[in-house]
Amino acid sequence: MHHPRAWLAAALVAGVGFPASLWAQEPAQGNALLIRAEHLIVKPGVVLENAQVSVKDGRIVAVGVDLQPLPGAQEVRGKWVSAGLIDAWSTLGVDPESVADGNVTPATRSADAVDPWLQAHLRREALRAGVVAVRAQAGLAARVGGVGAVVRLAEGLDDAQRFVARDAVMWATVGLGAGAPGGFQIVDGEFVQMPGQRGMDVFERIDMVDRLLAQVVAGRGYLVAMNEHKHELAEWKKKVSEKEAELEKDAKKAKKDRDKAESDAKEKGKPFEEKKYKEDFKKPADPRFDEDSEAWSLVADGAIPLLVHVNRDAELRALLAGLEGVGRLRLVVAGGAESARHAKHLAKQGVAVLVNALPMGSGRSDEYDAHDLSLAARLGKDGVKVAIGSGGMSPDATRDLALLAAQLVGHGLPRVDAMAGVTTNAAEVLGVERAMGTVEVGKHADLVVWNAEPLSTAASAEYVVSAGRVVLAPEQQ
Amino acid sequence: MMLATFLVLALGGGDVALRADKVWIDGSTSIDKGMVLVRDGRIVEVGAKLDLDEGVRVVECQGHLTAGLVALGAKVGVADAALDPTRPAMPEARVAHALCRDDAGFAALRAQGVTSVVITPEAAKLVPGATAVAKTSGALVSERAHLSVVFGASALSLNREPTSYARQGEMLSELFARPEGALLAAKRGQLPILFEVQSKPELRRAIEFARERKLTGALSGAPLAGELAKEIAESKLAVVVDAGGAGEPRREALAMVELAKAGVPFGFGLDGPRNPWQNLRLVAALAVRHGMPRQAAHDGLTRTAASIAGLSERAGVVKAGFDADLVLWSGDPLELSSAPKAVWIEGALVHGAVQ
Amino acid sequence: MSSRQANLTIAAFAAAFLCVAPAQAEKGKVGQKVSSVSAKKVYTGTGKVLEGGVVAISGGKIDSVSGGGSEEFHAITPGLVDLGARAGAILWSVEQSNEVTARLSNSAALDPWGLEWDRLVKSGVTTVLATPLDQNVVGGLSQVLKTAGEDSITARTVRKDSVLRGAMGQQPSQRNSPAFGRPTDFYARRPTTRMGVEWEWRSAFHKTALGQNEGGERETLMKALKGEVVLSIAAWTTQDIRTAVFAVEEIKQKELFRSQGLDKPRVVIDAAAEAWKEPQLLARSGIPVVLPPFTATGRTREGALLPRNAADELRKAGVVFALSAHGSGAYDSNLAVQAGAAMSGGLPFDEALKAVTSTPARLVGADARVGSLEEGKDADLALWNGEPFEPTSRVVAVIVDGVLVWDGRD
Amino acid sequence: MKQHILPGALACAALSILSVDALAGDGKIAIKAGRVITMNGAEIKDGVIVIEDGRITEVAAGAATRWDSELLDHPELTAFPGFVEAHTNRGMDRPNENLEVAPFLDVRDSIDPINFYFEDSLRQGIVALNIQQGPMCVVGAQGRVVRPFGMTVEDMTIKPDAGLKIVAGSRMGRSRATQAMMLRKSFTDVERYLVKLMQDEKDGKDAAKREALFQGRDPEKPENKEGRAMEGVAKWKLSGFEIVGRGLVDKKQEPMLRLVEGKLMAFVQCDGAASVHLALEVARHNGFLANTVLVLDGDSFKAVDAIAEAGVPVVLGPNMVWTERDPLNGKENETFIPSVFAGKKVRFALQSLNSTSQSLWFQAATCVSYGLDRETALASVTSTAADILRLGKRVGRLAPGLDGNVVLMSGDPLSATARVEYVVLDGELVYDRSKDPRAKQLLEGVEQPGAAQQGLPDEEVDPHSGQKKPAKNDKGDKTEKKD
Repeated sequence: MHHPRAWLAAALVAGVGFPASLWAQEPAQGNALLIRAEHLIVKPGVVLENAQVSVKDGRIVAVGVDLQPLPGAQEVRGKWVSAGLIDAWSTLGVDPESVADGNVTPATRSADAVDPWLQAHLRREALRAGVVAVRAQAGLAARVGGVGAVVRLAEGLDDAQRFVARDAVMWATVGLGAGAPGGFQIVDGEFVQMPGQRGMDVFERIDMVDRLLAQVVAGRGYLVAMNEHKHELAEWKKKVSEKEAELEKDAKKAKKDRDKAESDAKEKGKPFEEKKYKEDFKKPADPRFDEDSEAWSLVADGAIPLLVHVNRDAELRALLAGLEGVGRLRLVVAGGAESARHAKHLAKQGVAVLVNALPMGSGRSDEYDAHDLSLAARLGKDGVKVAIGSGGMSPDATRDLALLAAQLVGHGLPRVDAMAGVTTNAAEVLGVERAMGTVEVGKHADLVVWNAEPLSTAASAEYVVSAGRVVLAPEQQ
Repeated sequence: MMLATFLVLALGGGDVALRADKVWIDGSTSIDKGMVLVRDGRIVEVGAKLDLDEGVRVVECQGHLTAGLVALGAKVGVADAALDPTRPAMPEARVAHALCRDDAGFAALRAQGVTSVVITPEAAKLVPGATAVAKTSGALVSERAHLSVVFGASALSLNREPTSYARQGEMLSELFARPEGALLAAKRGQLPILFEVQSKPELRRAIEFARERKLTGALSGAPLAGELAKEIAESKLAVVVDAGGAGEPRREALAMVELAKAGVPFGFGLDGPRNPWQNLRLVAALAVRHGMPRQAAHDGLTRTAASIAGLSERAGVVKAGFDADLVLWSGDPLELSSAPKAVWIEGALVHGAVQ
Repeated sequence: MSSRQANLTIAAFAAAFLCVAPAQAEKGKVGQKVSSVSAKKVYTGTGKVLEGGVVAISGGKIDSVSGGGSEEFHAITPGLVDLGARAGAILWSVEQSNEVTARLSNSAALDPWGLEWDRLVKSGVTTVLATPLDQNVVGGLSQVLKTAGEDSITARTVRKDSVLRGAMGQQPSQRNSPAFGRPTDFYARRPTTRMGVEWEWRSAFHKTALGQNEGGERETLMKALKGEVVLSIAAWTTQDIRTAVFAVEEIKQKELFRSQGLDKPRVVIDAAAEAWKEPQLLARSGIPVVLPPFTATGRTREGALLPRNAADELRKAGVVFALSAHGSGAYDSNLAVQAGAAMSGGLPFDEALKAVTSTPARLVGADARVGSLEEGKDADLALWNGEPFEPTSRVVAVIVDGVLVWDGRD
Repeated sequence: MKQHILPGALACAALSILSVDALAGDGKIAIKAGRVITMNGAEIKDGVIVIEDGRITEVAAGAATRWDSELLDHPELTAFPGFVEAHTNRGMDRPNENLEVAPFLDVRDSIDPINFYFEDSLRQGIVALNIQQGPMCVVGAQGRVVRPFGMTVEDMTIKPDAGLKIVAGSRMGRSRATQAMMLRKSFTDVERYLVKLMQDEKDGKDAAKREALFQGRDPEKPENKEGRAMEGVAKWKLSGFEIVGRGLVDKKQEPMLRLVEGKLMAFVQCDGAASVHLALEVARHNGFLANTVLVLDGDSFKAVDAIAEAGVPVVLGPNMVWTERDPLNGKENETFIPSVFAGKKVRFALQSLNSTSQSLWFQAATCVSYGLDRETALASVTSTAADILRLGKRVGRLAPGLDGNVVLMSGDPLSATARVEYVVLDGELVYDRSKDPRAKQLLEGVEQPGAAQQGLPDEEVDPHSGQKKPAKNDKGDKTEKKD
C-alpha cells in the first residue's frame, strides 16, 4: 500500500526506484562454512598464519587463529586466502550494446544492462583468476554514463545476491575521444581505415568540464529544492490543520450567523450573498520531478561517488577547482594520465584515482591512452589512494587483473598498495567498502582460496566463495 | 626515472665480475650466488666460484641475472615506412634501410629488459622484403636476418593481383622456381624465411610449401598455431607467438601451451594488434598461468627466441663467448612484480643502475 | 522417440590405424568406428528398399546390405550429395584479376575447420562439390569432397580438381566496367554484358582448339573439352540455359573440335532455375541440370521463376536432374527440405531420393564410391528418425567412411 | 498512404475469385470429410461438421445427410480447425510507430485487408492472426485478432483490443539499459500522473470543506463517490483512488490504467534471457503478470525456469533453433527451443517462419522431427495458441459453439505433400484452391497474364558475394516486402 506522501519521500531518497539502502544488500541465507588458510590476508599488509575464517548466512562471522567450525559447516582448506579481487573498470557480463550506447542519461541504471547469461566462460575464467566482482557500467564512452552497479561474477545467484550494490557510482567522462581513429573495415577486400572522430581542442574539453559541473550543481539545487518543498509542505499542512480546527470550533456560530443573514436577505428581498472565504496560505507547487536530477542529487549528497574519466592536466585542474566547493561530493578520478602532478592536491582533497592498468601500444590515437605503468607508483608515493582496473577495453581483460596489478609492482608500486588497489581501494572507490574488500567480521563472504601468493604469476583460485557459497571448486576445472 | 645516486658502471673497461643472488644460464639451469666475468663486451666465464686474478672488480647485485630478452617481431624504429605497395614481391627490399636508430621505442624496450629485437616489414604483400635484427642500443646486427613471405589473406586484395589463395600459391611457386638474390639464398637454406600466416589452413599451406622446398624458418602471426603443434614439430619450423597481451582468449593461451608440450621451438613477438612493449613478459606470464612450464616460457623469451632471430651463437644464453647482454631483475624474471634494475648490452650499461 | 541408447555394435578394431578425426566425443560414440547399423526402412538408393534391414560396415566400406537387424533407426539412406553446396566459396576462392582462370584450383581456399562442414553433416549431406565464387566467367577447378572425417582437405577429397566451374548470365560481368577513360584497375575489361560472358566462353573454347593458349589454361580446357573433367556452368534464367546448351552443341558439331577429339565435354548446368521451361532442349542435348533451392515466392536470382513442380516436369521430360540447397544446413532450407518441396510439387519419393544421392554422385563421376548403399562403396549413411524428406522427420545421426561423425539423438 | 500501389484491377479480381459466391442455404452448411481432426479429443473417421449462422453446432461421425443445409462432401479430404498465428506484425501498412509510448493507438488503423500476406495465410490454412505492433517501441498500440479474409478491418476482426504490445528487449537505437529505463519510466509516469490527479482532487475537496465551514454550510456529504477504486494487484496500487471522477483520466493514459488494473492483456517482446527477467519484474511490479504473454526471441529460453515459475504462456520466435559456439573448440552447439519449454511444462505457441512455404504447419512438423509428441506440436499452432490468446471458445478446435472455421486439406496437415483445398470461415466458403491464381504460379509455374510480380526474388542479396543485387522486375512495382 503506498500512501502518496510516503511515495514522494521514498522517491526523493531512492531517486528513480533506487532502493532505500544503496549499498548493503542482504546476501544469501543458508549454509555455514569454515575456511582454513596457511596465510590469511585479512587486509593488504596484514597476514595471519594458519588462520581460519568462519562464514554463516553469507557473512563473515569470525576470523581467528583457532576457530572451531560451526555445526554442519563445510570445510575448505588452502595455502593463501584473501578477500576476492574487485575490478573497478570492466565490461565483463555487461550487454555490449549498452556499454557502447551513446545516448544514455544520468538516470540510466547499468544494473539493467547486466546479463547473467552473457560471457559465462569468461566469468568462470575471471573467478578462476580470483576476481569475484566487477563494476558494470553502461555508456562507458558517453559524456555521462549513468549509474554503475557492482555485480558478482558467480553464476546461479538470484538477483539479491548478484548485486553487491545496484546503484554504486555515477560515471562521467571528460575530454575522451580526442580524435579516435576510425575502425578498420574491408572495403572491396582492402583493409581501409575509416575516417576517425575529429579531435577536440582544449576549449571543447574545458566546456565538457563546465557542463559536468553544471549538472552536479543542478543536482545539488534539485536536492535543496526538494528538501525545501518537503519543509514547506509540512508547514502548509500544519497551517491547514490549524485553520480547520479553528473553523470547526466556531462552525456553530457561523451557521447561526448565516441563517440570520439568509432570513434578513429574504425579508429585504435582496439576494443572499455568501461570506467570502479567503485563505492567506497556498499549497506549495510540487517541484517538477526529473530522474536525471534525482540521480545527480544522490551524487551531490555524497550518497554515491562520482567517477570521472579524465586524462589531461587542463581538464583535471578545471574539474578539481570546480568541485572544490561542492561539500559532501566524493570524487574519484579515473585514468588520470597527467594526474601525478596533482598528487599532493588529490591526497589532501581525499580524491582517489582509478588507474587503467592495461598496457597500450604507443600507436593509440589518444596518446594519453598509452598508459605509463609507473603512474600508480608515483601517485601512491604522494599518498593518493590508488585503485586498479583492467581498463574495460575487452571483457576478458578482467581475468588478468592480478597480473596487471603485479605489473604495476614491477613499475614501482609497493606490493601492499597493489593488493589494496584490487581489494580495499577498489571497494572504497565504488562505495561498497562496508560490504567487501577485506576479511573482517560483518562483511560479505566473498573470499578466494589461492594455490600461491595472489599477485604471483602461477597464482590461481582453487576455491572461490561468493555471497557465502562455494561457487568454484578445483574439480570444476 | 628512479635514479638512485649509484655508481653508473660501464663494464666495457677492464674485466668486471658480476655476482647475483641467482644467475639464469637459460630457462632450465641457474646458479645460486653465481658469477659472470665480462671482458670487452663479451662473457668470458660463468660459474658458482670463479678464481679471479686481482684487479678485477666484483659487483654485488641483488636479484636475478638473466640473458637479455629477445623480441621476435616489433615495428620499432620503422614507423610507417615498412610497406611499399607498388609491387607484389620485393625480395631485395630491406627494412633495415628504413631503420631510425634513436627511436624512442628502443629505450622503452630496454626498460623492459629487451636487448635484441627482430624488426619485420608490414605483411601486406607476397614478399615484403627482409627483416633486420638490432640490439635495442640501436646497433644493427644483421641487415637481412629473414626473408618475409606472406601466406596469409593480408597479402590478398580485390584490386590487385593476387585476389585468391590459388594465385598467391602459384605466384610464390613461380618466385621460388627461378630464384635469385634473396630468394636463392632462402632456397639454399642460407636465409631463414619468416612465413606470415593467420588461419590454420594458411599455416598448413606454409608448412607444405616449406616441406616441398626444404626451407627453414619460422611461422609468425597464427594465434592458434599450437592446435597444429604436432604437424609444426614434424616440419622443424619454429613459431613466433604474437603477444596479444592481457585479455588473450583462453583458447589462444592454451594453444601456446600446446607448442611447449610438443617441443616446438617458439619465441614471443610484439607484432600483435596492441603491441605495447610491456606485453612480452605479460604473455609469458599468461602462458605460465595456463600451464606452460616456467623454463619453456623463460627460453621463449631468451634462448629459443635468439636462435630464431639468428643470434644462436651470440645472445639468449649466459655462456662464455656470448655477447654480454645481461639484465638484473629485482626478483624472478617470470614474476611481473620483478623489474629490470639494470640492463647491459655488450657490456655497456644502457638502463638502470647497480649499487 | 526411442530414448534407449542405440546398440551400435562397436567394431573391435582399434581406431588407431585409421587416424580418426579427434571429434569431441559428444555421446561417447561419436568419432568411433561403427560395424553395423539397422533401421525399419533401408533405402539403398539403387531403387531397392528393405523393410527392416541392416548395413554391415568394415574398413570404412559397406560390407553388405541385408534384411533383419534390430531397427535402431526409422530409416537409413545413403549420405546426401549436394553439387551446388557452394562450400568454401569465400571471397578469396577465385582469381578475379583475369576472367578465365581455368588452371587454378579452389582447394587452397578450403578450410577443414570451417563451421559450414558441421552444418552440412547435421543436415545429412556427406559429399559436396566445393566450387569457387561465380565472379569469373571460368572460375577454376573444383573439388568433390566429404563433409566430415580427418581435419584435412586432402584426406576428405573424393575426386581432386575433377570439375571445371564457370558461369553464364550477369554474375561474372558484375564488377566490370567499360574501359574508356583511365582504367584504375583490371576491372575495366570485357565482359560487361551477357553477350560478353558468352563470348568469353566461346573464345576460350576456340583458342584451345586453335592452339592459341598455353600452359595450365590450355591443359585444363583441353581436359574439359575431352570430357576428362566435368564442366559445371551456372545458368539461372532461360536465356542463359539456352546459351550454355547452344555453346556446347556448337562444339560438338564443329569439325575444328571434332577432328581433335575436343567434342566430348561432359557438361552439368548448375542452378538451372528455369530448366523447366526448356525440357525438350535439355532432353535433346542430354545435359543434366542441378536445381537451385526452392524459394518462398518462387522467384530466384535475376527473377528466374522456380515453381514447385519444376523437378517433376523435368522427370516427365526425361531430363537428368539433381537438387541443391546451396550449402544451407538450416532446418527450414537444407537438402532434405528441398527434396520435400520437390515432392510437394508432385515428384515421387524414389525420384527425390535419386536426385539427392545417386544422380549428383554420377554427374561428377563419384558414383564408384558414394551415392548409394552397395557393397564396396564408402560407408556414408544418413540415419533418420522418421520418413525421409518429410518435415516431421530429420537426420539424427550420420556415418562417414564407417565412422559415426555426428549423433544428434537426445 | 499505402506504401505499395496494387493495380486496382487486379485487386478486385484476386478477391472476387477467391470468395466463391457464398453458398446458398439459409446460413446452414454441413461439411463431410474422410478424416476430421477436431483438436478436441479423438479424431473422427468419416465425420460431419454442421455450421449454423457462422457457429459450429455439431461435430459427429457420419450422421445422415442433412436435407436442409448446403453440403460440402469430400470423403477424400481431411477436415482441420485451421492454424492460429499467435503473434505477427505483418499485414500492416507500417508495423512501427516512431512514438515510444503510444498505448492509445490501435493497429486497426494500419491493417491492410488486401495485403498479399492475408491471402498467403489463407492459402496455408491459417484462420486467425494476432496482429501486434512491431518491436520499435516501448509501450505500443492496441493489438487485434483478425481472420485472413474480409474487405474491411471490421469484417476481419475476431477480437478487438487484443492487448498492448510492450518491448523489453533492446532494439535499434535503444540498448538494453536505456530500453529498461524507458520501460520503467513509462509506468512510473502513469503512477505519478494518477497520484497527482488524486492529490489535486483531494486538495480541492478539503478546500471546499473549509469554505463550507467558514460560511456555515454543512459540507457536502463525503459519500458521493462517483469515482472508482483502483483495481488490480499492482505493487503501487493507490488507495483512496475512488475520489477521482470517472472521465477525469486522460485518454492517452487510460489504456495504461486498464493495463495495470489487469483488464488488458500484454504481449511483451523479449530478445534474450536478460530481457525476460526485466519483463517479469515490470509485469509483477505493475500488476499485469496474470495477463502477460511473453513473445520470445534469441536466447530467451535460458530463462525458462523463471518463466515456468511465473506461470506465463509464451509465443516462440520464428527461428526455433539456437546455435552457440563453444569458446574452446569453436564447434557449434544447437538447442531446439520448443523442447526446452515442453520439458518445463510451459504453454507455448509458435510463429510462422514465412507466410508461404514455411508457415505454421512446417514449424509444427519440425517440432515433431525434434522429438516433440505430435499432439503438443499440433496444439501449439491450433488449440494452445487459441487458449493463449484467450480465444479458446472461438477458434483452434472443431467443437460445438466455436466459430464455423473449417480447413479441408488433401492430406495430413503436417505432411509435405498435403495442400489446403478449401477454407470455410464462419460458415462461408472463402477459399477454393482450384480458383487461386497465385497458387497456380507458385506450384505449377503457370504465369498469369498481367499477374503482379509477386514479391522480390528471395536472393535480394547475392548470397556469396554479399553485394546488394538491384532487383529489376519489369512486371510492376514491388508489391510485398520480403520479410
